[in-house]
Amino acid sequence: MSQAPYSTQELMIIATAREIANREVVFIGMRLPITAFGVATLTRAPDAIGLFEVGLARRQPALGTLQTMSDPLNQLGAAWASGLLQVMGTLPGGRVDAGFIGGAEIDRFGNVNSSYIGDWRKPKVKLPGSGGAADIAGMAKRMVVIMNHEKHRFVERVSYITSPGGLAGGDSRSRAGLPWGGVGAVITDRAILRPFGPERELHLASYHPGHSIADVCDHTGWNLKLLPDCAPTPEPTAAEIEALHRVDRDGFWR
Amino acid sequence: MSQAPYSTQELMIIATAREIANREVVFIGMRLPITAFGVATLTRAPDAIGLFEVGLARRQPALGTLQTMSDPLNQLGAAWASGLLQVMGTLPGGRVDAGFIGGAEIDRFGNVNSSYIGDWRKPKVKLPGSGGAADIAGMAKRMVVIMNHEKHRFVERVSYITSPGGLAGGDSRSRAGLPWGGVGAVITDRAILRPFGPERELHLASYHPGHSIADVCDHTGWNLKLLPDCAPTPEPTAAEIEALHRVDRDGFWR
Amino acid sequence: MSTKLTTLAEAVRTLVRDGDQVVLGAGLEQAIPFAAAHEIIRQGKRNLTSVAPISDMVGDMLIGAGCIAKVVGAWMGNVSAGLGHNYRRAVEQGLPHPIAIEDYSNFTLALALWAGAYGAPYVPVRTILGSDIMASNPKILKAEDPYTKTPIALIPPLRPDVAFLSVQRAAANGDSHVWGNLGVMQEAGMAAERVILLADQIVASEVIASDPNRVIVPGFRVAAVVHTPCGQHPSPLAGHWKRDGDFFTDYHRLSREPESFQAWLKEWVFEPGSPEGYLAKLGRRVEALRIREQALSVPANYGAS
Amino acid sequence: MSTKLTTLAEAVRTLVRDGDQVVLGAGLEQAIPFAAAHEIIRQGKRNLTSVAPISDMVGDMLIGAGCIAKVVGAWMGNVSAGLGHNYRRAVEQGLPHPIAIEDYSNFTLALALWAGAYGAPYVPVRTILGSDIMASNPKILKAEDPYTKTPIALIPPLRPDVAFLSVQRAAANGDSHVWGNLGVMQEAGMAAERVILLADQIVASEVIASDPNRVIVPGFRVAAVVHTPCGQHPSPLAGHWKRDGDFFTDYHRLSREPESFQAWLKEWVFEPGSPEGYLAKLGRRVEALRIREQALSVPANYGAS
Repeated sequence: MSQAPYSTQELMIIATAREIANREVVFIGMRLPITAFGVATLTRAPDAIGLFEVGLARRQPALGTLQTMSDPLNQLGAAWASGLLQVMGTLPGGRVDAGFIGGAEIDRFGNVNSSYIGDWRKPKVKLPGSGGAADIAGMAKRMVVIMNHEKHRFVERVSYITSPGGLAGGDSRSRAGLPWGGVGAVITDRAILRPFGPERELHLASYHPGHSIADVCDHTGWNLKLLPDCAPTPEPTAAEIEALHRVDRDGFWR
Repeated sequence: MSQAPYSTQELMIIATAREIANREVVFIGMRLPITAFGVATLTRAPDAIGLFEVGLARRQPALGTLQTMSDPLNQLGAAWASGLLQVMGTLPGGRVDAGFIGGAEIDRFGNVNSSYIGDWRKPKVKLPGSGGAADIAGMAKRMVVIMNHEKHRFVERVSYITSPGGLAGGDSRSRAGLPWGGVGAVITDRAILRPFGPERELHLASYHPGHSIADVCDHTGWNLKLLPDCAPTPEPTAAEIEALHRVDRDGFWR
Repeated sequence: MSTKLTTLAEAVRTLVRDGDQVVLGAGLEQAIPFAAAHEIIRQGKRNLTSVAPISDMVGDMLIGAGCIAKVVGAWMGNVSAGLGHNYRRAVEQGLPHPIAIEDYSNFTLALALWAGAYGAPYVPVRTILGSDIMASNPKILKAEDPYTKTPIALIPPLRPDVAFLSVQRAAANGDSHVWGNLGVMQEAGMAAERVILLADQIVASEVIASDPNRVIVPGFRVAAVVHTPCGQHPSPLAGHWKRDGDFFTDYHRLSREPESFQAWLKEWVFEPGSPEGYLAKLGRRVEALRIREQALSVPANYGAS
Repeated sequence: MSTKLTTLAEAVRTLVRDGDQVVLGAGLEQAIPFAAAHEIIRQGKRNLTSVAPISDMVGDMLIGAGCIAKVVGAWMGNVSAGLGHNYRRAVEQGLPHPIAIEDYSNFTLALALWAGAYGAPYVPVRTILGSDIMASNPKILKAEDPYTKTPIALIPPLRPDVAFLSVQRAAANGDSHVWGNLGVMQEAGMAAERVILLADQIVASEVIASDPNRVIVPGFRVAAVVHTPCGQHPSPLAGHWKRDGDFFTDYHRLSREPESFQAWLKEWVFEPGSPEGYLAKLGRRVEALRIREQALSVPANYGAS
């Protein structure tokens, strides 16, 4: 393994930024996706809009590292400061191209759990809950999940579906009444997974430099299949790295 | 008939002001009720709040004569400038004590028509429509109707119920699903009518100075019955007249 | 940053199609984008549906000019002067052609736009129970509240094709500030497929970004920004323009007969030819409407450090 | 004009009752009225229901202090530091006592408050179809949209007993200004029976009236106004106070065990005894959080003549 001029998290940020096309309206959560949004606005997506469920929209990320979406730095220079309903209402309104969420567990159809480990009636672990994740998963045109790739987190079936991906696969998502959306990508510290085939099961799309297909499969709790064009994740370009360094001026992600 | 030191409209304004108790939240339409709200805030109701369906709340009326609720004069010094939904939402929210409306026709149960004369499928006259009147009639804790008292306007049955009063009388209003509200008073240029008895039919509560019971009944299109304590409308007090002159500084209503 | 600035003629030509549902009166009695109505009439758009809780004379004018096939609303007339003569002629006599009416109350029309804006399948409501609006508008369904087993009315969503919004100031990127009573501007702007801003002033984007809470419809929902000083005349605009009451009264008198209405249209819509021509025709009258009093909002600080 | 100014102790004593549904986190991650939570703990209120989309450590603290019987919300933890230890202990081990959970997503909780605010019998929604929130919250009903015959979820209204709202400035009459992201402050304030403002600054009513569009919850909905400078500490307040990140981290560490949490409560809630005592204990730390940068909103003119 050569000494890469970027960290794994920097690679994840750049991979996330590549999921944002120009002029898209995207729901960004905290931390990694905010930085990715900044990289996107400096590279392929100068006119992208970032939304925050607390009630904000921005054209560029805040100047500095945020602890929360409501930090004064994130209010200053916002493009829109409003209520949760107005901003999150753009999701069922059909105006949101992509949304970025995390979670504690994900299954082979991309359903995400951030609520309860074990039976919700008597949980082993109480996680914080949905926040806006369920709404983003339900109504963004596509959702991008960002998680660390560990076998006990990438499971055959999550114990509680907080945020629907493909539900039971196939057309089960649309049969549940969700008119659009679903998983666009799952970006991990080892790989990128994408849904494929009639069942829309998550497949390995690419594995990061320094990782192998076998390594990724070993860390996945289901029998991970490969996309036909499965390949190494493209290295960050010089322009992407430069943009990332401009956004992450404190070097938080190095 | 003695020369009264006030006009009929001034008497109507003062009678309308008497319908507002202190701290009440009231929906005021244009013209006469706005002035009445001003008189109320200067007399019995210094902490009353006036709402406007365009999206405004005021603690005092604007300084000057308005053409519309949206005149810049009405925006200046408002207590709240917001949307129609937020302000009118206080009606179904159960926060509005009284609302003032007008109309082209009213019937003996206090239903008001401001939409169509004749069959709505092929109307003889197309009136402007509800505006916010239907919502106010439906969901203010009580509505006060202000109209000129003419026989062809005070009818047995309106041709179209824009704004429900007592509907068919008795409990028909609550059976229709309206959980509260109904007519508090009908204030005309001749008299004040109020609902009475189990049927909540409009009865004559008082007749204005210069008018007689017979005169009022002659101008009513149904067999108008008298409230047990029917009496002349109390004359404006000196304090009321003074307050009115302070509010109506241009003498619009003299 | 790409600019959304364009001309009114271009915006109406490219963004309004025959048959569209169009919102012109979202601010209710202020900020009515009259200039857009004039351009729609000049370009001869047809079979439009007018969507607004209250249509002051802007709706009446479009009906008389033959642009409107249907009115979706709660009130149409001439707020300070009386009934709308063209509206009455169309409904009562089918002149210049018959129009359909979809009746709402103000609140239920606002709810329909809210549902359209935020993707609600419908909104249940009680305010119009007992009203004949439930009878004359077949889209409003009677139902039972499954929680309380009491009667409710269901209001389906409205998603207009185009919303014209008059605002005090906008930047080229589509962000804008509007103040005073807001009517249904936010719901219409979030619900419409295409939003066209008529901006009294064009300002630097920093002016808008200095106060993001005053943004009602964010720029990413805006298709075009048009600089139309006093483009809401004769309606008022908080802090910028007084209402031209005489204009409404004159219109009321002249629209009483079809012939005099046509003369009015010629004088005030066709001959001026553009927002600039209209302003020029108003001449010194417009200066008397300009608000000079300064009653500035106490600023809010958005500093972060 | 009657004043609504009072002390926090008096407001909590007279306006919060055991068993009440209480909103404390309507601004989501800013403007969290921590001072009110401290007073609720000091007065030993019991069996409260916490209502909020997101409860940063304010909810965790109330649970640990034994004030909460039920959580109605979408997320509870420590936004910048991790899971909520008291929340976990209560749900997983019933310590200090078991609590019930009513699960929502952020958007559906906001809709429930919207419905409560504006008297909607319920709101139909699609965003949480397919989520197990539909299973674990029995109040959310599955239904069919009568217009499209597709599945929908019904969200019934929430009408909290009390909403505490932190605002930048308020007048004695209850009118106030708040800015930055607004979360569900408007919906909570319009839905709650009793609204208590925690105002960072008390200003003349003319300051508020200078900008009526910045009023989110009008004074007539407000029961009490309390002057609590920095009463939202350690959460931030746009333009006024930065976030005290270390305070969240310290709390996270100290709340890991019940004993150290009790010590934390004693040090930061009981011993300070009042908002003033708390500020005094923070001492110079609070000055480091004060925002000094001036980034003022460009004013809006409300002049009329």
